[in-house]
Amino acid sequence: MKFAVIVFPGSNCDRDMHYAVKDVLGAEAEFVWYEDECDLEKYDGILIPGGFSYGDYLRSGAIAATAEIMEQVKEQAEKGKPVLGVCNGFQILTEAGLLPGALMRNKDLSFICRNQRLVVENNETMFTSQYGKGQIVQFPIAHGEGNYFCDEDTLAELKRNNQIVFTYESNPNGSVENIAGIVNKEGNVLGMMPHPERAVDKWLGSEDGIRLFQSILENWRKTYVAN
Amino acid sequence: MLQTEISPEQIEERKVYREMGLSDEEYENVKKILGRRPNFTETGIFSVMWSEHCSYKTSKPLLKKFPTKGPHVLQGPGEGAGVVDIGDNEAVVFKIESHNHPSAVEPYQGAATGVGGILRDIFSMGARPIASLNSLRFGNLNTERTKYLFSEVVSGIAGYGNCVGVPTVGGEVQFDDCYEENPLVNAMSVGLIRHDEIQKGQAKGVGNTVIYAGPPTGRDGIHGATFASDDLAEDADKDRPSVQVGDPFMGKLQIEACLEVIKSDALVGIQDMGAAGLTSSASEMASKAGTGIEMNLDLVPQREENMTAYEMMLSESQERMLLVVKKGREQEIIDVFTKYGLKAVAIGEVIEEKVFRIKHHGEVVADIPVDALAEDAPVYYLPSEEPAYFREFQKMENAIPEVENHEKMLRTLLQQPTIASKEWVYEKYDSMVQTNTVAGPGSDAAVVRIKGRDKAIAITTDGNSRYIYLDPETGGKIAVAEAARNIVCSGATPLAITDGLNFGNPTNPEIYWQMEKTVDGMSAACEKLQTPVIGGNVSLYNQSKGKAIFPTPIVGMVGLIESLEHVTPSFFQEAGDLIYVIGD
Amino acid sequence: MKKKVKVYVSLKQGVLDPQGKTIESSLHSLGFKEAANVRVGKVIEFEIAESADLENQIHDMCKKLLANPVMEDYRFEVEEVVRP
Amino acid sequence: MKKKVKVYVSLKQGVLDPQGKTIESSLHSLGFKEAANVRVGKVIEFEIAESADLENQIHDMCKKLLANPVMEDYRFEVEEVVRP
Ligand SMILES: Nc1ncnc2c1ncn2[C@@H]1O[C@H](COP(=O)(O)OP(=O)(O)O)[C@@H](O)[C@H]1O
Repeated sequence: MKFAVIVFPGSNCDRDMHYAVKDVLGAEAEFVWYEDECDLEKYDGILIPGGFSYGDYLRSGAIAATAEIMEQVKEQAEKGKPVLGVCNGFQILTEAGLLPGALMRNKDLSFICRNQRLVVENNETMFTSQYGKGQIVQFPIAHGEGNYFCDEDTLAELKRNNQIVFTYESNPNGSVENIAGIVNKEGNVLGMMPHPERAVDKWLGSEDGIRLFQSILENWRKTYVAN
Repeated sequence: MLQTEISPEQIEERKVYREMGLSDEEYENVKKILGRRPNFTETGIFSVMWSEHCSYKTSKPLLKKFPTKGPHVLQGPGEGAGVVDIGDNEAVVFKIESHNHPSAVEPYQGAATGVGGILRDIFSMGARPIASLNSLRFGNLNTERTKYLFSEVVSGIAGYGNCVGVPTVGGEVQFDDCYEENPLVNAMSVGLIRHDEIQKGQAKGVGNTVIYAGPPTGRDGIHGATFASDDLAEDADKDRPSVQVGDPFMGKLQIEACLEVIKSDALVGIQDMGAAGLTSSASEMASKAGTGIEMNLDLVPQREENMTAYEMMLSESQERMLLVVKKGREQEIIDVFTKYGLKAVAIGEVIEEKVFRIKHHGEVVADIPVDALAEDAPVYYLPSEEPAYFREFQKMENAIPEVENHEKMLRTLLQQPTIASKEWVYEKYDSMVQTNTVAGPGSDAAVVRIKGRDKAIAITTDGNSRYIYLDPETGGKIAVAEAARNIVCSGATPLAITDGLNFGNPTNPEIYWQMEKTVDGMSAACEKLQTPVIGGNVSLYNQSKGKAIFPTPIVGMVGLIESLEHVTPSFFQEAGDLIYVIGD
Repeated sequence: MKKKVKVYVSLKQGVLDPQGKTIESSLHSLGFKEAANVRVGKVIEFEIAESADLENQIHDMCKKLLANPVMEDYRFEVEEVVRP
Repeated sequence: MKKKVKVYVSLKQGVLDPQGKTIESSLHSLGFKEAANVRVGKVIEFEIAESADLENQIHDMCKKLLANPVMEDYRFEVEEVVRP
């Protein structure tokens, strides 16, 4: 399986994401600079890493979301390929309209970096099949604008479709319903504020993130390799 | 032009140079070097290059006392930052720098640009920054002003550090009345580099091209060396905001572009534009290489209209770099910056004649022997005198306080802002990006692993100014020893230190004595612990209303952990474990 | 002819404004106890050449970039550029 | 009587506005190539009871909290509160 790690000006978890899928998971991964002439078709999965694309100016993720490469990401997402956006990647996905809702400033206005316990609400996605339902996992969070917001209709729809994938055990930032991560209706685009790629090594304090990447790999194998 | 610059005669007659920071003797000296009176721009150039900040003119004699050599030292003081070998053809680059005054004026931007500045020192050596720390001092936390300064400084550090993706892994905060008017903001960064990629800030090779890279130059931060009198420049002050605004987004792009550029053999030398921007970077690069530089200011990207040569030469606009590139290969370098959306333009060349020559609108506006600005800047040996307070203290008996209620005392102690948990601070810092942080803030020393190897480095900043005030020599030893203990506790062998020396006015003999004794103490400890000083920073005149801060040296120490298995956490691990106290 | 455009972006009614809340309580503790319903918005100012469909262009900019319809409303003003 | 106050805070002339610069180049790459001199400011809106020295009070708020005099200018408008 081959991943593209999309790099925008100001991305800063790109190398961490690459390390997690390549060195820890053992999959193939390549950096794709947002302006490169590159056909995303040749990748099996797309990773949009965290950071401060365009300095988080205007609204985090807003400017990156208008980049041409996001059109390609949309096309690939429509084909059903896994797309994962973490932190700033999640913000970019909502700004680009691939996921509903928006990420606002944290309730107490400050950036928060700490280890956070999460609940796996939905383990039937291609990103979470290796976790148990209701399992508690620990991933770091590090964001200033991770306060998930959507209107009531959208929230009802998220629930109806079982799109809420991760919630915070205790809410650090004011997100509606403790939402930490959601998928699109089709289930192949996941956006989340916590960083699974920072929880892949015992030296970093948690290895809980590895299963997320393993889930993607396993589901890809099932779909494309087995048949 | 917006303003009428005054003539060399008027500068002398009205002693305008004094307002720019030159003394009468220094001015005479400038005249002797040039063989004529300096013009306005030249006077400005001399005054910044001969300021304490750039020349270390009063602290140089003291800094010479530090041991600077050791088996691991690949680069001692002199370049942007020092370099220490950690084996496997790898090395760490680190340095500490103060941004005290700017942080007192505008705490958010002052702290943010402090972080930006120290990072540029690291990556201009060719190293990828892998960790930052910060050492902060404020007045009493009960006042509104201190609360404001404290929270803005922390936000500024977070704002810059988080955005550029360098983890802030540790630091310290202390509160004391002596910092009420003079908060201290010292920032340290550490980078990782391969031996063969170490860059020097040198302008070698006559005919090579000088390239300016980064955002355009504005009128930021000129105020420091600017005169105030109205009759000198009409209407100039209002469009010269002294506040330098940092752009961490630009800073991040600059890091990536520079790290890509250093891989090119077209690059000859690179240096950041720090204090006194274009002036100091260009003149130092030439002086170190034994060459000269000629630049045309018409080619310098400018943010504002009608900028004068004086303004451009003294501007401290952030996120700018100066490069020397092999003639004919400029485009390769420019292309890299362009990829990251950064501007890079050729603005001059390396010349044989050892002069610093600046042209603007077709005229030569500065023509100065290069060494006069850098190597041959004045050095002062100031008088030193043991303060009366010190003699008093020495006469006192040791008194051990009697504690009646231990629990109450413990609670009282834990409530002191200086002792209390600093979680409020460090949760605002991304301490984990780059996924190497094995021990982050909250530990005695931070531990950052080296990916792909079974090793890590330990980093700490320490300093207790109260001890140093009471007895600078012993206090100086204690500061280094405390840092070393923190390093050792985390499982590492201490390698070297960087020091940030924050003091009052050195022309006061008692303050100078504090500096002298502190340096003696630190040197002795460094000698003993075999942790040479590979670089640092001096910040003087930290005083107001005649009252100086306590002498506040900050020690930034780095150690090597030879196997990750040696990493030792500083928290209690399990119920039932035994607790030992070592030492007395 | 150049025009000066001011785009005002504010949080939608009903969307919590934590920054406004924080400013409100700071105002209260500074003694301005009466200040209520504090909301914080953005102003994005720029200059642009006059054109027949300038208004449409600005709506376009707002929709594509300057405001996020999920949580924000916008309005704008177009003025003559006055050089000092 | 309640009044509605709108305080506009903007960066001083000459102070670098990295956010404005970044938005400007993004507008350019979206095809709005003519947009120039983009600057970003804040609007702080609130309601407050009418009083004789309201204007002085607002100046006071701005100086103490809402604007940073080292880098920012402010101006304000006072309007009637119109309830929908
Ligand atoms: N300004 C800061 N930035 C980052 N970490 C900090 C800062 N201040 C304190 N810390 C972290 O908090 C912990 C406790 O710091 P401190 O109270 O100064 O205690 P100590 O005397 O043990 O160093 C340390 O691990 C330190 O790294």
